[in-house]
Formats: sequence, structure tokens, C-alpha cells
Amino acid sequence: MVSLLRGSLVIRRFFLWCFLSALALLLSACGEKQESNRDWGNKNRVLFVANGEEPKGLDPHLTAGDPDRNVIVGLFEGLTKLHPKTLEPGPGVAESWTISDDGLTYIFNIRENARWSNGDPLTAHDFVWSYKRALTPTLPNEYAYMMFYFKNGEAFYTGEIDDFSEVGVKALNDYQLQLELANPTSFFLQVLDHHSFYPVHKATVLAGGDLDDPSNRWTIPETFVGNGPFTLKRWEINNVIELEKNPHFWGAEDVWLEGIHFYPITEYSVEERYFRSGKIHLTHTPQMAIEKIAVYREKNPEFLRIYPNYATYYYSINMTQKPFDDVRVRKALALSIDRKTLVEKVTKGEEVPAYTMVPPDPEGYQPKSYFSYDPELARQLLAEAGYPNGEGFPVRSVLYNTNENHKKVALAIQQMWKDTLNIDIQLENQEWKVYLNTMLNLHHDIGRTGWIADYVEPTNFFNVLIPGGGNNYTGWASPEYKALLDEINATVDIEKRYELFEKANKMIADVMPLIPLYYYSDLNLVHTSVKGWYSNVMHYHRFEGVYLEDDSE
Amino acid sequence: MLRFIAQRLLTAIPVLFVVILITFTLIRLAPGGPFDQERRVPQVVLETLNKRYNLDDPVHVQFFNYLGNLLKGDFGPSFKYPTRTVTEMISTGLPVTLELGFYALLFAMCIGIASGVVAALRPNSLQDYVPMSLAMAGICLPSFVLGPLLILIFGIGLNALPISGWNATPGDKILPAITLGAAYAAYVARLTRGGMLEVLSQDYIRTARAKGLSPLRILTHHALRGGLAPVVSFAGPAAAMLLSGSFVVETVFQVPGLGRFYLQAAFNRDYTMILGTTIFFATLIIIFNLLADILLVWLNPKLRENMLKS
Amino acid sequence: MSLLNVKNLRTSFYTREGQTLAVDDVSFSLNKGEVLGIVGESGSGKSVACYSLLGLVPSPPGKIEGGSAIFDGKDLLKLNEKALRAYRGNRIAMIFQDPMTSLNPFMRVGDQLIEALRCHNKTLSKKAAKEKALSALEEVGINNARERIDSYPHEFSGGMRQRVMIAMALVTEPELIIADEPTTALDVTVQKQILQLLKDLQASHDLAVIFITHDLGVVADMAKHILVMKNGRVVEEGSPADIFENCSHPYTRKLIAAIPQSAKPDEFKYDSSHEDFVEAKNVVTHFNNTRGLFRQRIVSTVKAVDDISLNIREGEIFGLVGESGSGKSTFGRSLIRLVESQAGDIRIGKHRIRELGNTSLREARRDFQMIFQDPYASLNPRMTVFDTLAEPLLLHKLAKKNEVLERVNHLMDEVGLERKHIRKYPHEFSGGQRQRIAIARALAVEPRFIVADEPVSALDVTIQAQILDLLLKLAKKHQLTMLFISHDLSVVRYLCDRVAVMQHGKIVEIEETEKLFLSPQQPYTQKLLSAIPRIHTN
Amino acid sequence: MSELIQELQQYEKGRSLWQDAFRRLRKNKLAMFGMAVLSIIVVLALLTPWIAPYSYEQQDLYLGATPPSAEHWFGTDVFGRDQLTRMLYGSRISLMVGLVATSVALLIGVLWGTIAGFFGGRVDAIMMRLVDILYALPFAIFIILLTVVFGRSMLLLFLAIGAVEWLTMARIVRGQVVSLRRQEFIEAAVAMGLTRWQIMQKHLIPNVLGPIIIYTTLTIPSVILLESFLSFLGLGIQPPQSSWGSLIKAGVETMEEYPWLLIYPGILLSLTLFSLNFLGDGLRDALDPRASQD
Repeated sequence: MVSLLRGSLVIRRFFLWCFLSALALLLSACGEKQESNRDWGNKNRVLFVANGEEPKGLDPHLTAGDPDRNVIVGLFEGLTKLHPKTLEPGPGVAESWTISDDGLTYIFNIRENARWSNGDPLTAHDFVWSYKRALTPTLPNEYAYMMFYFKNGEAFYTGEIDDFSEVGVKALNDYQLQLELANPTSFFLQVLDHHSFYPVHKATVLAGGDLDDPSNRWTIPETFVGNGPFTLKRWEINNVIELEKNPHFWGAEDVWLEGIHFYPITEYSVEERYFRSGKIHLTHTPQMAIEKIAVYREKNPEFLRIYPNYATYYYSINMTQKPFDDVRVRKALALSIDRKTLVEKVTKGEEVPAYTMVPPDPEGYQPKSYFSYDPELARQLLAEAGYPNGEGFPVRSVLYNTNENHKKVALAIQQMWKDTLNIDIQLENQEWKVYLNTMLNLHHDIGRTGWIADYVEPTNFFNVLIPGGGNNYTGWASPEYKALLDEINATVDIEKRYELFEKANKMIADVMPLIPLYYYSDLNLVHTSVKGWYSNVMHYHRFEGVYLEDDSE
Repeated sequence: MLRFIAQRLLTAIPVLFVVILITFTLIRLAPGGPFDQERRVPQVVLETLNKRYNLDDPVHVQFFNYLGNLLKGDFGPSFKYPTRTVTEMISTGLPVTLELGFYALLFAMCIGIASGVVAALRPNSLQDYVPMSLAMAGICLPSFVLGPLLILIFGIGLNALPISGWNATPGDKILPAITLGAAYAAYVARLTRGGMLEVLSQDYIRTARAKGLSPLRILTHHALRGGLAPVVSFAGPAAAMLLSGSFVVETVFQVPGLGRFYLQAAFNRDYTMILGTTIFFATLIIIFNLLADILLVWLNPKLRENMLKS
Repeated sequence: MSLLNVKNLRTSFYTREGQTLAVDDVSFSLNKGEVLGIVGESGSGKSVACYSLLGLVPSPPGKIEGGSAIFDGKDLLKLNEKALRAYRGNRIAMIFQDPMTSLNPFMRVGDQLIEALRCHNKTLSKKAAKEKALSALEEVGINNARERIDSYPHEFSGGMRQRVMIAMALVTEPELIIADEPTTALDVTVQKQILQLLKDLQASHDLAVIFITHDLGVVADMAKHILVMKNGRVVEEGSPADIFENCSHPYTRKLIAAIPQSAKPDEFKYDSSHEDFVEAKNVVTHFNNTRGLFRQRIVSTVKAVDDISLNIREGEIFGLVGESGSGKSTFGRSLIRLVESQAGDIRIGKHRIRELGNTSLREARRDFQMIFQDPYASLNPRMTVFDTLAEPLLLHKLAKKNEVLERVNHLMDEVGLERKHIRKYPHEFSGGQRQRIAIARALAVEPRFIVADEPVSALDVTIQAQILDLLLKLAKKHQLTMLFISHDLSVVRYLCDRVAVMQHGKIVEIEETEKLFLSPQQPYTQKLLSAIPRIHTN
Repeated sequence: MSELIQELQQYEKGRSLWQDAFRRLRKNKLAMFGMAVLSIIVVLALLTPWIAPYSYEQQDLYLGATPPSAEHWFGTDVFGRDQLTRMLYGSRISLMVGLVATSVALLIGVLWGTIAGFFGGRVDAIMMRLVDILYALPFAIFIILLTVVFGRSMLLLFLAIGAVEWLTMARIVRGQVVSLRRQEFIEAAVAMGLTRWQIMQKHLIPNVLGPIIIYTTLTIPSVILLESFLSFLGLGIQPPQSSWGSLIKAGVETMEEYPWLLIYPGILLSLTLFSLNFLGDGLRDALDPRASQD
């Protein structure tokens, strides 16, 4: 039809007015400049942190994820506390300790001024009860096995004994705690700062529900009681977790921060925008948007913190099927990857090319490399395996869970295999849980995997390949390897251990059940106003030493 | 009227039941369980968890248990966030999503109707092509492009608006609402244009002109009411789509809404949470469709009377 | 000094096909308190001429090319939109044809009246405006106006709605009212009342009225002066007496001749000795309002056809007369099972209609067809004439593929359409031509019985006459039996052998046509007959 | 004699709805522009293996992302792959997904909506309640399940998208059909003795083509983008293959650093969308014989 209302200036003016007023509204909203979180935080002693996923929970005996741990270290404190730079274990709740000569008995002297955040004194009995809870078989504690270091710990967990007093955990008096170990464990003091060894407040836990109830609600802000430098103030799911200073903390005088806000941000791009617009002081996730690294390196290198991580990125080969049952094929695949190019041009985060499963420990064990990037040898091995110039190589695929960075790595490696070996490997991404399911059932060919250590100790990595182990996605089940691991566990002497480590390392290199690609980097954006925040290989960051100093002027 | 509403709500019950049944079956068939994670959970722990949450019962028993609890208003605990109940999580997420959806719809309606009307007043002129092309561009730009783009321009470039958050800083709702509403604004504009063109050719518009009314009055008092009928009937499904489709915007802008919960729950295989959110979204869809129908009836006196009579 | 003086008005429309002159050099004048009738068929430019005066011609594509329209000393055609608005609805008001669509269905009638008042008199208070609106409504004969002022248009019957429309025009006390076919959409008895009302009001308010209509019978009574228009031109003008008695222009003569006033021509009369071809016994058709999840509950029932029995003899044209809502259409549809009836017995030829199964019903359908009222809606707009006509032929296997064209051409000849139009779409035809297509479609399957549901009521009077003649001829030629449904008594008289009068789903009276017209027995029939506008030639 | 020839010619000339529509469409400049652009895109997509300047998968990690240049008209992505080539190859997949998945949606939706609308009553109620239920189901879970049960394939991708998009189509078609079935020409078709199927096919569906076409032109681009979400769930194309959706998604992530990676695919998608829209509007008008009159 035709415009019956033509020529109407009024209407046009009316709508023009509408548009203009909407625009004005928008601009007026823009006009008020807001003080950024960061500036406000610097003034009010509040740290703003981007923390990856929403934490599953804040009960130290019931969580496993990094985001959970990041918050929990603010809320709790273990007997020992790792040095923020060197990761050397130092005094925590325990002021001092003595170790028996056989390395089996530890006696910890607990600070008499240690308090819970509700003011209750923190005693050795609290630790005994907490460890008992952590070991309770009906509590779904994924880290219950950490308690197996204790004498009879495993037996209690599996129900062989039901009297906890037989477990090597005993309060000698209110301020002395005696821990007896099953085997001498050189890194035990370090382990004690793992969250599964943090104490929990008995009365609070029991008030919230059963001791073994995973849905126990004692960790909500209204009832929460911890013993860390901070305590829980607010927890809005998918929005923010706010900690505030715990006045009852024994070292409260030295804690500078009044509060910490954790934002659950899963997207690296969102996180970076948060940082750029001043909404956060630092990103607490170990990764960042890859293409942003170069930008920061060029424009704001002062914000970029890159540090090696005690973690490895590798491809697990499913050895139970052809052609991967042939070690020459596995080696050919491993040898034909140009890891230097991979880390420089694809991951771009100063990752270190990896030729061993175990990363080198700057302070300890340095694994040897038994192979390098050698296209010539790789082709030769593949030919020997019956696929000269890749001919006849069956169609296989690399499986990864949906993620931009995994995809990039896989793409580059796919190309390298194509170029060097002339074989076509497909890529296959799966949604996270589907991927886990596929890997668990060994339905993959080659699967992307990574391992991040719980503590700086090579066995952490060697244990992954335990025959039939839950994290062993290779199908490799070597009794000799198992025997070797047992031997390592029984050995105390450092030199001897290093020797055995190297033996295991070589065994892995010979069999090549997995292809190490690189050792992770810890990539963080940290604003220059944040002081006392140190990079370390464990991505372990406590907050009591952190302070803010606005030096922008 | 009440009877009509009651009737429609009654219709919703079997629909909801089937939705629950199918969803329940779907999630149990999907690979991966709620407790699978990268670092393998020890078998013992897994068994403990399954027992704790009755996941070791036969599936049909679980289903009827779930239904039983549902009738008592208990959606169960979340499996992913064990210290939270589904009810609690939904009650934090839903108001946020509803608010975001409301602003988005408001934006979509204002911009959409205004440009639709402008276009309809002079069809096939510049005044028609420009707003309609903009509308098409709105459909073109998916929210995962528009969101970051707006953030870069208004949030970081001009440093004029908060880039994200919810209820934290004033104005932090503007960008998410615009991003979410843009595509719908485009649809509304097209629908308004169509509806207005039809109404403007009606006899009673001619009558209104013959009465000597001013064009503005004709527009506001005579044309809009009928011309917006297609928009109103679109608003119901749109509101529902807006809510269930808000997860992209909620992720880009860090809005703690139900859309994000929903998708996370699907990825986490958080059984109770998936069911809980699905039930809520299904209910919302039903309610919004009902509201749109009621509004449509209310706007049309003839239908209204029929409704009141029965 | 005349109130309105229109001189050499020319209005044209610019479309893709080019320019068409819709009003071509029209002049007339009108004094205060005088009624001018403008008569013409659709497309004659009678409405456009009047719309041009008030700037209501949609533009584009319309454009006033020239002329002048002096109203009370001012040339309306020279005024700008804003100045013109001061006249519209204020000094010159309009009444439109279809009160259903011309009143805003979303607005209370009171508000629509008040709005008309207040937009010309900003100082008028709401309350005063409401009082004025009330008295206007009372004046046009709306009972308990005080209650009804808050009703919506749909709550009024057709006649009442038109009264509201008239009240709306009157409420601003205009000097001139332009009434555009104000009674065309109404039932005949209502039409009579409205015409009377208009007459009374015109006299009491001393109004000038331009009365636009296609029906000479309607204006004959009212107008002092009549213009007859065709193709945008005035072909004849004069007093009613001049027009009816000494018309000079052939078109006027044609118009007058086209009004069916006579009985059925003898040569087409049926042979009353024939057997009954259609038998309907105690037919009942209800419409249920259903509700519930699966629409299983019946909430209310409308008895559209309530126990009707009648017989139609072979070769007979049987008229079914009634006002809107009497159930006559539903009965027609029930006969051939386009609507399912709930009870009764129906026989058409050898078919016992209500007992047929789906497949046998479809096959039987070639024996009885229907012609619909609205030739615009009854043809699929996306099918060419050829496709429309070929479809039944192919469906009932009445022609082989290679014979279809010939058969279709033959049908075209039979209904008087040119063969060259065979590939055209319905919208490319005029209403009369479309009705011919619809008739051809019904005839295509060579049926024995046809239900014709108001087939001519949407057509102009001259076209109407042609179609009626066509129907008569075809019925005779093909030995058709026909149920002819109509609200127009004169049409029925011309066409039908026997007539049944329906009211509220029941038959009031069945009689031989002439007998019924000459001596109606039932009061309702009498009322109907007396309402037919007649041309009195004093 | 000449009359007969004329008749025969007329018969041969035969004006089917579609032929007529095309004739009218040719007069609509905007629609023809849309059609031309689309044709060019389609032809380029078809010819891609022969005209693509580079390989879509060959990486040059040391080149990395470079802005448009003489060698690489649309620049290169972070792997040093030619963006133009990837866009061309992406067109193949995206256009196929867009067309096939939309066709699936169209087929199911139109049939479903027509049947529900035409039969009305109980059938309608049950069919539309089913649509309500499907609307409410968790889509992500549904897709995940599909991939797991049937494995990954293009066919499944089409089905998955079609399975979602048909719902809205069904609603739209039903609404139209409900208002159409009261029209007299449908009654006339019944009176003529056509079966319900014939009525739907010959009289109903051609008359709801307008809204169907408009909705289809809006669906195709949203389907193209949906593909990128599905590949997140593990369904859809696998790298190194490309599609418009995946290119745009990757482009968004680096839109500050390498804007050309977003701009060019964005322009291509918008161009397609606008062309589709012009063509859709044009087709709607062309398929409505009445529209050509005013």
C-alpha cells in the first residue's frame, strides 16, 4: 500500500526526538567516569583477581581444581607453608618441628597464638580430627591417597582397621602434633602445604551436616570458619567470591591486604579485557589469550609475567592398537615434531620444548633427553615399521577436548607429521566429558593430555604411567616399570633416587608411550601495583605477603 | 479469563512431564558422568559419590525419586557445586537473566518499533531502506561478534561504559542488554514494518483521516495498536528465546545469569541442574507464550470479550 | 450561492503500468441542505472524486491534476494538508461503506466520537465532548447510549455500527456529509432503516449530502440531483425523474435495465412434473466451541441449521433467502458436505450424502458443485485460469492430457470468456470475469446439482445481470438443478422457480416464487419484501 | 488454422507459477543483484579447488598472520595460511550447511505446520504440543548425544540443525495455514473432490510460500553461524577445514591484533545475508501474482 501519512514532519520529528533522547541517555551514562576497581582497590587494600572457573567448593578435603585451591590458600593454612619464591617449606601453623633420624616421625610445635577465624584456638586435636575426616572412606575426598603417607593411613581408608588411633596421627598435647609415616618421604614437609592437609573446624563442619557429607554447607559465608589470613565474606556463584582479612589470624599484623575479590572468568579474552580496563589486578589462570602475549610483550612488558611451570603437555598414544603398537611408529611420530617452532610460533608463551615426561626441576632432578627433532631418523623408523614415505599408514586421529589452544597445537603437529612423515592424521575435538570418556575407555588413537604436579617431585609424573592407572591413557602396562616405581618409593637416598628416576625416564623414552611436547609456562598478567607476588614453578600463590602500591604516577 | 489461563497452565503439565522425561533420558544417555574430571577420580571416591547421590539405583527408580522430590519442590543438590542446591542456584541466576532479558527486550522493542514505524511510513524510500538495512545488519552480527565489538568501542576505546559485570557499576547493564537485544530489534523492526503497512491500508485509518486527525494522533491512537499485533505475538517466543539464548552474552559480559548455569550444567553433566534449568526454561517458555497470547487478546477487544464470556 | 462548487476536477493514478485518469473533468455543485447522488459502478471514479476534495486520495500513486473545489469560498484543492485537516470531519464529514472495518476495532465508540470532536475544538472539555457524543448517539437512534458509549464497535450489530458511524459524522455538526455507499454492506431491512435515518437527519439538520452509491434504487428516494458516472466521467445528470424517465445516455439505460424487477422469464421455467432431485430431511448443523488440551470438551453450541427439510426437483432453481446469520449458507454447505451436519438425511441424485465414505464422497463430488460469493477469495491466486479449470478435469479423469486444452477452451467459450485469457491469473480479471471462471470451474465436472452461494452479490449491477443470464442459460442447457442462496430478493425473483425464506436456522416459508412475492404469508417475509428499495417514478 | 497454431503456441509457452515468478523476478533489480552476488559466491565455491591461490591447510608458521598484501589479498591467519583460500573453501562448507540444513528444516517444518494447521482440532493440538516440548529440550545435550550415538558426520550436522530450525518454521507455517484454510478457494478445492494431500500440496503450500521464503532467507545465515557452535560440541567440520562460522569465530578472538581475519569473512557473510534477503523479498513478490500489479 501507499503511505497514507506522508509528508508528516511531526512524526519524523517525534522519532528523531526518540533517537536523540536515547543517545543522550547513553552518553550521560558514559559521562560519569567510574573509578576503576584497581584504583579503588589500591586505595582500600583490596586485590582483584580473575580466577578461571567457578570453584566447585571451598572445603579443602573435597576439591581438586586450581580455582578452588587459589581461594582456599587464602582461607586456610597448613602446618608448613611453602616459600612464595623458592617453594622451600617453612613454618606455617607449626612454628617448628623435629624429624626423627629414620625420617618416619615428625613432631610439630603448633603456634600457641594460632586461632580459627571465629577466635577459637587452633590445636593439635583439630589437625587429628581433620586428618581423620580427610581419610574417612565415605567422604568423597579425591586426595584421600595423600593421607596414605601416614602409617596405616591406607589401611584405615580401605577399612582394614577402623580405629583411627592406629593411624600415625597423634596429638601429644594441645600444641604438639606427632605424625608417623609409612615410608620415609623426603618431600613430606612440602606435601603438608597441600590443601588436603589443611585443618577444618570440627564444630562448624558438624553443625553444617555429617562429617562425610559432600553437600555439607559449612563453607557458605554465613557459617564459614577457617584458619587462614583471610576469611569468606561473600560468595555469589558465577559472580564473585570476596575474602576479607581474618583478624584472628596469628600473623594478621603482617597481612597488608584488607580483602580479595575473585572473579570467575573462563574466557581468556574476557580476562584480558578485565585486566586492560582496570577491573582486576592480576589473572590467576596459568594461561592467557595467545595472540595477546606478543602485544603485551611489545607494549606493556611490565605486566607480563612468564615463568616455567612444573607441568608437561604431551600426547598419549593408545598402544593397544595398530600401528601404534610398534615402537618405531611411536618414535617416528615423536621425532618428527619440531618443538622449537611449536613453542615459538604456535603456543608463543615461552614454553620449553619437552623431550621427557618429567620437567627439569631447577633445584633438583634434571632428566636427560634421549631423542631430539630428527626428521631423517623419523622417516627411517617409519619405513622400518613398514610405512616407507608414509605409504599404507592407516587413517588415525588426534583427539583433543574443545579448546582454541589445543586445536592450534594439534593443527601444527598434524602439519609437521604430514610434512615429515607424509602421513595424514585427522583431528577430532570432543566436548569435555565426552573426551574424558573416550580417553578412559582407550577409544582414542592419540590423545592430548597434560599433567600438572601437585608438588615438586618427579614421582608425580612417573605415577601417571602406572600400569592400569586412572590417568594412564596409553594402554602401556609394564611390570618392570611398576617394579621400578616401587623401588623409587622405597628409596630415601637422594642420589639413589635420582639414579632410579633416570632409569624410569629412559624406560619411558625407549617405549615412548607418550610424546612429550613442551613444559607449560605460567602466563599471568600482573599489574605493577601488585607487590609481593612471585612466580614459581608450582603456580602457587599465597596472599599474605601481597601488598599494593600505586606507582603509576 | 482466569479459566483460560488455568486451562493453558493445565496443558503445560503434560508438556512439562514429557520434557522432564526426555531430558532425564537424554542426560543419562550422554557419555560422561557428573564426577568425571581430568585428573581421574579414584574408583572408591566415585562409588562413594554415586552412592551418596543415589546414582547407583536403577534409572527408573531415580526418575521416580526425582519426580517425587520435584513435587515436594525439591530440585536436589547440584552435583558440580555440591554445597549448593539447584533451587538456590536458579534463584540467584533467574532474576539476573530475567532482568537482562527485560532490558534486552525493551531495547529491541524501542529500537525495533521505532525503526519499523519509520520505515513503514514511507515504504520503498530512503527512510525505509536505511532502518531496514540496519535491521538486517543486526541479524547479521551474532552476539559473540557484537558483544566484544561493543566492549572494544564503548568499554575500552571510549572508556565510556563498564565492559562487564552485573550490578557492580552503574551502566554495566547497558552493553549486555544491547548485545542481546540487537538481533531481536531487527526482527521486531521487520515485523513492525509489515504490521504497520497492513494497518495503514485499513479502512479505519481512512476514517481517522477523514475525521481530520493529525498524522501523529493517527499513528499513536489508531495505527500502532493493530500494527503491533505481529510484534506482540512474536514477543512471547522471543522472550523465551532471549532467555535461553542469553548464555553467549552472559559469558562475554560475565553476567551471573541462568543461561550460563544452563550451559555449564550441560557440560558438567550436572544432572539435577540440567533438569532444574530445563524445567525452568520450559516453564518460562510456556508462561511467556501465554502472556503474549493474553496480551494479544487484551489488545483486541473482540477477542477479549469472547474470552471473558467463556 | 452554492456550498460546494466543483469544477473540472481531474485526478489520476500513477502506477507501474502508467497513468490512469480516475476522475476526468468532473464538475458539480451543491447547495446547503441539498442531496446529491453520485451513481456509478466500481471503477467509475465516484469515490475518488469525493476523496479528492478532502485530500484523502492516497498519494502516491494518486495525484490531483487540476480543477477547483470551492467550499464556502475557499478552494479545497489549493489548501495544504494542515489547513485541510480543519475541514475534514469538522465542516465536511464522511460516512463509509463498511462500518465493520471503518470503525477502529480497538477503540471504544465513545472515544472515537470524542476524538473527532476534540481534535477540532481543543477547548472542549472531555466531559462536554462526552455529552455531545451521547446526544449524537441518541439522535441516530442508539438506545441507552449512556451505556453503549463505552462499547467497542464489534459489540454492535451491522446496522447499529453504521448508526455510530453516522453519529461520528454528525457530532461535529458539519455542513456537508459525504456518504460513500453507506448501506451497501447491510441487510435489506436494515438498509431501509438507515436510509430513513439519513433522510430524517438531513432534513432536521439542513445538511448537504453527497450520496455515493452503485444502486440507483437507493438514491432515487433521497437525491434531488443525480450524477451518473462511468470511467471517471459524468455521463448524465439530472433529477431522479429525468434520469429514470428520459435518460439519454445508453449507459444509464443499461443501469436501469440491469435492476432485476421482473419475474423469471417463461422460457427458463422448470417443469414441475419432474422428480425430486435433492431431498433434505430434518437437517441439523451445529457448531461446537471446543476446549481442553486436545479440544475434547464442548463448551457451547451454535445451531446454525435447525431441522430443515426441503426438496428440489430436477432442473429447478431453488432460491434460499435470508438475512446474514440466518444459516442459509451453512445449509447450502451442509447439503454437499462442506460442513458436516449432525442429523438428518440428504440425498442428491443417487447419492445418500451423509452416508458416503471419504473416497466415495470425493468421487461423488463431481455430481454436485458450488459457486461461492466472493470471486476474489474463491479462486486460488497462484493458479492460472487454465490450471484452475484443468484441475477438476484431470482429477476426475474427464479429459486426457492432450484434450485438456480443448476442454478448457470450450469451458471458456461457454461462460463467455475469451480464450486468450487462459494463462492469466485471477487478479488480472474483473469481478464479473472471475465469477465466470468460478462458474466454469463448477461446470467443468459436468455436475447435476449446483449450490450457488450469493454468486452475484459482490458484483456491480450491470455485471450482475449478465451473470444471472449466464446462469439461467447454463442451467437450462445442462439440465442443472440449483440451490441459489441470496439475500437479494429481486435477484431471486428473477432467477428462481421456488423460494424458501430462512430465519434463525429455520425455514419460515416455502412457496412458488411469484406467489410468494405477490402474497407473502408470513410477517417476516412481508417485512423483507417491503424493504426492497424501489424506483418510484412519481 | 492460424488460430490453432496460436493455441498450440500458447499451450507450449505454458506459464507455471515458477516460470512466471522467474519472469517477474528478472524485472526486480535488487533481487537480481542479490541473485548475481549469490551466484558469484556459489560459482566461486564450486570452482574453489581450481581457482584457490593456495592450499587451505598448508601452514607457514614463520610467516604467521600478515595483513592483506599482493601475494595474499585478504592476508594470512596465525598459521600463515591464505585467508582468501580459507574463505573460499569455507564457502563450500557453509553454503552446503546453510542450504541442506535449511532444506531439512523447511521440509519437516512446512509439512508439520501444514498438517497441523489444516487438520486443526486435536491433531493440531497434539502436534503443536510436541513442538513445545522440543523447544524446551536442552539442545547442547541433544547434540552431544547425537554425536556420540551416530558418530561425526556431515549428514548428522544437517539433521541436527534441521531438527532445531524446523520448529519455528512449523509454527509460522501453521499460523498461515490456519488463516488460509478458511478461504473459499480451499473450500472450492474440497468441493471439487481433491484429497487433503492434494489440497495441501497444490493450494495451501503455494500460498504460504511468501512467509516461508522470508523465514528461510533469515534461517540460512543463522544456520551458517550455528555450525560454529556445533563444532564446539564436537559436531561439524574439523580443522584444518574452514567454514565461515569458524573463521568469524577465530576472527573475533584476534580482532584487535589481526582485524582482517574478522572483517573479510564478516563482509562475505553480510553480503550473502543481504543478497539472500533481497532475493527472498524479490521471490516473495514474484511468487505472488498479485504483487506485480501495483
